[in-house]
Amino acid sequence: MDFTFNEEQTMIQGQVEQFVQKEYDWETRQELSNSDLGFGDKNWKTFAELGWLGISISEDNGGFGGSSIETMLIMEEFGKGLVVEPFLETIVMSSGLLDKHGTEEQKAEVLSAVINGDMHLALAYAEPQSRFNLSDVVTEAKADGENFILNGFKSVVMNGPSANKIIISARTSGKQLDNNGISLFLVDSDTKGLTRTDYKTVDGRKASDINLENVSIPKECLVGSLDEGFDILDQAIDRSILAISAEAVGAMEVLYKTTVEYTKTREQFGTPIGKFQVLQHRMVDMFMEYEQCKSLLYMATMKNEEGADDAKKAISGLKYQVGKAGKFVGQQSVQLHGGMGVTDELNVGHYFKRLTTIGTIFGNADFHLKQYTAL
Amino acid sequence: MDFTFNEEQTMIQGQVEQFVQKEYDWETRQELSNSDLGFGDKNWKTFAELGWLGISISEDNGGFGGSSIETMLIMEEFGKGLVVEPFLETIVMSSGLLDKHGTEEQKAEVLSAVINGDMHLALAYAEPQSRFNLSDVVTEAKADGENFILNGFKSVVMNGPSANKIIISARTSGKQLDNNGISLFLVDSDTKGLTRTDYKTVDGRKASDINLENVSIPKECLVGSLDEGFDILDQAIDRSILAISAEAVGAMEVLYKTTVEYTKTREQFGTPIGKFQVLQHRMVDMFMEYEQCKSLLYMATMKNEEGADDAKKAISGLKYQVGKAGKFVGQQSVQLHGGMGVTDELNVGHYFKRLTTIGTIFGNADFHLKQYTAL
Amino acid sequence: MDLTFSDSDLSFRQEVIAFLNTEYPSDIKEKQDKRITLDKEEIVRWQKILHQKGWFAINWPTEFSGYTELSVTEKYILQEELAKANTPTAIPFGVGMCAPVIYSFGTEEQKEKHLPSILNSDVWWCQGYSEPGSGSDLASLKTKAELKGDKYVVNGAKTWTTLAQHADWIFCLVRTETTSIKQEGISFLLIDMKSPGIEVKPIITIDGSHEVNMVYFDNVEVPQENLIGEEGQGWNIAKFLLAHERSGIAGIAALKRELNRLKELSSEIPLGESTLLEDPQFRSKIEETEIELTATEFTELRTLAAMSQGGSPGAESSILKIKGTELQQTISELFVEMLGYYAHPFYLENEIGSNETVGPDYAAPVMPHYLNYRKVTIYGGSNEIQRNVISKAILGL
Amino acid sequence: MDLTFSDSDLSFRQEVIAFLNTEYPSDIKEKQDKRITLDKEEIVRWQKILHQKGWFAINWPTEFSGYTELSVTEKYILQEELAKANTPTAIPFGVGMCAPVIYSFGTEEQKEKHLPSILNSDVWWCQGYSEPGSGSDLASLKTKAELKGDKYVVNGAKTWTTLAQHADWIFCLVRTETTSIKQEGISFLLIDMKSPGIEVKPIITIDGSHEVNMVYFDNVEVPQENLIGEEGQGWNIAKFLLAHERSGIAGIAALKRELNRLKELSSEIPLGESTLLEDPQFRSKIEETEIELTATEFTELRTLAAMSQGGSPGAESSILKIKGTELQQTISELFVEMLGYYAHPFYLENEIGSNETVGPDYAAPVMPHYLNYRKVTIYGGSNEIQRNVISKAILGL
Repeated sequence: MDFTFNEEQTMIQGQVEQFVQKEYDWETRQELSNSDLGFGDKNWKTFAELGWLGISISEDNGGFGGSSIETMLIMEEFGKGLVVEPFLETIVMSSGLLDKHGTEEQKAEVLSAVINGDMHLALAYAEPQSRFNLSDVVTEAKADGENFILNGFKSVVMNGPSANKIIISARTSGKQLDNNGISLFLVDSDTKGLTRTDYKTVDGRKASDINLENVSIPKECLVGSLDEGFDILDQAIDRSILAISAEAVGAMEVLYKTTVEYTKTREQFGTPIGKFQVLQHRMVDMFMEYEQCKSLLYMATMKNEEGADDAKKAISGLKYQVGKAGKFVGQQSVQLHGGMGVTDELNVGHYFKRLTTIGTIFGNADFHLKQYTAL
Repeated sequence: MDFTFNEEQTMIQGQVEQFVQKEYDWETRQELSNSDLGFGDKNWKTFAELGWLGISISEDNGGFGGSSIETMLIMEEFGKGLVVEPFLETIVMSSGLLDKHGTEEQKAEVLSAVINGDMHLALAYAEPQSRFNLSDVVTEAKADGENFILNGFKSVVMNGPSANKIIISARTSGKQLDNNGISLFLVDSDTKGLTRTDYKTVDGRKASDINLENVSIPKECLVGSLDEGFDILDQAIDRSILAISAEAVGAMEVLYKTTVEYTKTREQFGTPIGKFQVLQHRMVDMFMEYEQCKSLLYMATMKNEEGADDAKKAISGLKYQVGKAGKFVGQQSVQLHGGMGVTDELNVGHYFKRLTTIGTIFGNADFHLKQYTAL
Repeated sequence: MDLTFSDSDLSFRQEVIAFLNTEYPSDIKEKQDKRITLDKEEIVRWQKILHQKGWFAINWPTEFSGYTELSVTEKYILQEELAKANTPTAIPFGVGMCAPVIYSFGTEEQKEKHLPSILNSDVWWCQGYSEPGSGSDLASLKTKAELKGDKYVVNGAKTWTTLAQHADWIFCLVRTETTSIKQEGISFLLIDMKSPGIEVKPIITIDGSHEVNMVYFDNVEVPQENLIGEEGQGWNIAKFLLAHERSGIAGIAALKRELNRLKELSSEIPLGESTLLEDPQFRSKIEETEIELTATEFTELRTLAAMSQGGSPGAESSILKIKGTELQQTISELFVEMLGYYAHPFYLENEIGSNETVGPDYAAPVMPHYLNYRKVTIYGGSNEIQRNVISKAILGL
Repeated sequence: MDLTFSDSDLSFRQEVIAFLNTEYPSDIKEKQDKRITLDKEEIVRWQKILHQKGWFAINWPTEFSGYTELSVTEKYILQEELAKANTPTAIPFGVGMCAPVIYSFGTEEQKEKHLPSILNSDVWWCQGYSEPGSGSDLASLKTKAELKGDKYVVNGAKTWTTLAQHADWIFCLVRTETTSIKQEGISFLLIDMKSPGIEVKPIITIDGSHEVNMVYFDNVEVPQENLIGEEGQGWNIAKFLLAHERSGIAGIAALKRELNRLKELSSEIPLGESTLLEDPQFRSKIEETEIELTATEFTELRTLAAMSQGGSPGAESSILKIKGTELQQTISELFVEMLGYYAHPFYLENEIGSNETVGPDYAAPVMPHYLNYRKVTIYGGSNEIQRNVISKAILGL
């Protein structure tokens, strides 16, 4: 057993930490989030230059060949800065999936463009009725000569507005809730019949609803084997849960520390409010929730990396705890900041909002407790 | 809407309050609980003299004809004194059932003896596999000429050791979990084939496990109609839930007040520990839990009395809250008393133990939340 | 002891229902049902309709309202039906807060000047209590009012002033004297918002809405006759007001409506082959909330009953504040949970109700409401302060 | 970063398992599996077996234990396997508490006199810290030791003294001086329990057991050489000891065993046509507990890893104390819940394991255990005190 990071890992962590501290002050973050693009194109180029965009892509395909541990370290630092660049969506969720399961043509077309920062991706898996169940798919893809014809609807596709290509799950056989019969397709976002409705999300990011009406795509767009997309998707989501949990741990660290500092300076009744025992114990509980999540994050990341039998169970346990702890830490940070906590001006409310969406993305606490039980 | 008590109700409440204050100091309670009988025979006679033992029996049958409101007032005061006399078992659970559903012969034999304090009763409804489900009955009663032959096993029959007669639920038709096919029988406790194992319970009371091996009883022992005992039993348990919840409310009141007083006098770090904000807020929460339970108690009691459509749902809601609140108030009273709270000598631990059993008796919080949902 | 309604109560309920059927404007109803923020005109219009019927200032003494007095039970029925129909909540600053102060402590002139316009919703009031440095510790407020001739000159700043952007008048706690006991130098002052030197700056909250404001006072002149009571009496008036905000503080009737709505909506949300409402975990949370809500409702009724017998609400209202706000937050959270991913698309106040929004038609206001309602355990005395109050006043700690 | 065990770790685990298979006495195992309280002889016998193998005083420096030193991972494996096999927990007062104080602060004579007998479990120690007036505020202790000639004369009373009825020696915090800073006048003294003037009185707890005691000192004479360190150094020694109780403080391995047992047993309890384990509400509580337990396990492992790299455990051990004890209570509560009515029949320590008990054969110890374990959030610094410690030491509040 070993909880230390190797040199390369420590180096990447240091790089990201420095980027967040130097380039990502709060005003900058808010400007980027409120811009039309919704994040910093320049930052994205920086990520490319520093080699971060190849973290989920194997060396064979020109990437960095990083493990979940490097991704964890990057995402934890991003969480501290509440970084809005769609690293999770393009890199973690999508590029890793294509690296592992894309055809040679797909990899050639996409991966180096992603690594260079020239291409954005999105993963469209949710549907209006599916809630968090990846196998609940009614969007259909029907073979039609050399093409597939896609019809259906995909909900709240994160980074949809910027994605040049979108990986879409669709049913090629089986019934609505079957694992079997789901296939994945890599679709250009400007394909005819694909209509996006773009919008902001509450965490200061962007997403789209995607309508598919007789979208005709060549058979070469299939990712992985026909009807066997579920496992590919499931594994990508597992890796994404690890990454977003790392982001949550970073955000929780900032929140509990910010709250502690605030209560040291805010005076009421002639004394800093951090002297009131009830608030002290509340902050101790926030701190402990953070530590417990961090412990599960390390554990689940290592198990996933090592391909342990119970890795999947560990990931659901982690996501459950992140959902619960993120809510507690977020809500209490706002509460302890009093009126200031609910203002748009202060960063605290924005960390709270991101923890709120993280609690839901890839399945909320209830869902993952059930998954945990079933595994 | 009216939350006041009438004159008669106020009088009874005053009587019971006075009895507990004058006759039921802590040493006396402990002596009675530790005695062979497990309670005060003399007290029981006093209850008879004061007319309390007829509270659940109609005037036609020589009783007081009281409503659930009188029972509630008596039980709340008993809860304050942690009274061990089996008023719940003999009077609330059993005498009311016989008053409403017994045959004329049964009533004549039993009710005046109960009112005079000369007879004790018990209600044997639980079985090893039944948990809290009243319809889960495998104990069998088979008709055999002019008799029924009972075979089976009844678990944790409260007041079993003192009961002269026991009301036993047994299956006369149907399958293990059917509501239909359950019948009730009034059985002398010294009937051949009925074997009791008596024991103390953790709340300082007494109970029995009862084995029934070819217990032959005359057909006249049937209470209510054949196969239709479930509703009778269910209603008796509902009334008993109201009563035991009132007891819990009384016990919670004593506990939160005792804890407040203790923390005012116990000094640590040169100050009464009641000055520490964390303990203050904990006690505020204890107080609020008590108040919320009292509100539900009043509500459910009135609804039951008025035969409201949602009375049964209200009773399950109450029992859920009493289970949850009783645990919180009990555990925190012990915690705030520190080491003293876990000693056998102090009364606090005994209130905690009674609240613990009350949390389970007639179904725990989980069970009643499910009942509440189903209703 | 009984819970039954008398015949006259039952016919009163029918009267309320009939009134709502005919008098509740359909345009307002539609916005309410879509959870679209009302504008000032709509709120005022509805308040005037209620007043016309004698159901607006129901807690005022009849000598000031001119209403037929309602019993405790009738008030309970009225609030329940108004909430069931999802009518707008009256803005409390005039009718519920300033007016009771004026009719309890004001001069005849003050009563004549202000009460009729409040009753008729012609004047919009806001409340000037909190300051940037004085939140939970309200008595440490610094906004100063110096008497110069027959005018107070007011300097300072108030914050979290709800809907000050619409207000004609503000009632303020101001410091008229620096005293060793800080509570003793506070006075209660009415200020015309059109006075020169007042500036209102919006505060945008995390839900993206403009509900609260900063109000700055720069040498604002206020006629001496706008002082309520004596100089230095402000703190006692504020305490009176706190105890006076009795009925409806927990917002039970609205919570019941929202919880039922949550059940209905979640019964239509598919979850595999079942529905979300049938999910044991989600369902448990709803039922636990409902039981706690019922308990709180009856705690309120017990308190009201005790008061109608001459008892004082006192610190019991702190229980209702705590339980009511916790329930408000829990229910707002369950709505977010119900929506899943469709809680995330985010729209500003003026976009909600438009055709732009995605997801179910009820989705857009859910997250803003959840975010906005973080305030309820903070304002009006945070729940931590309320627990301090109960600890001291009821438990004697 | 990795979680895998090395080959040598794996073979160490096999060694532990093999040792347990052959050396764990079956009579003790039977009592342990039935949750029957062991008597003194059994506890001592098992400790001697562990010692013989070099696995008793595993946290001592090898110069005092004479053991082959174990790595952090090996200690983790050892504790896990010992707990899995449900072996008795060693009594910590000698080996885990008094000995580290002696080898860190004692004279050569003290080491020679006491360490071998502790190592060999020949002498039973107990701990004299708390007093009737000094619980959470330990430093306010009043038991007085006055030096008269070459002897201390001790007067006072200690309380909650665990298993003092078996003890040969007691280590005490005593007041040797009245100082303005109360911590400064405290000294650490070893006292022979056979000394005249000592009286042990049982305290019966709510579970009906005799585990703790009052210990009275009436002019008890203690040789001056029984003082550890200097006069007035007692408080620092006590603080050292608190930080020293590092590994295994949360009792993770035993908790894992008990949680698995809970799952197994509840999977055999019928609930209608299913089993209790399949009940969504009960199951959720088990799974939530398991996740929290796993988190705590890895928080402990992270702490141990940091320490093995030269870090100090410090206030982190307070997290483990809080989480560990909360889990202990939760699991003991779930056992009670599992049993339903059969948690109620109540037997004294000496009746448990007899044929008299009713219900499932594992039922009788469940309620006493639940009741007994209310203590774990109270003793050794209550969880409220632990939160104060974290607040101050880690958060700097």
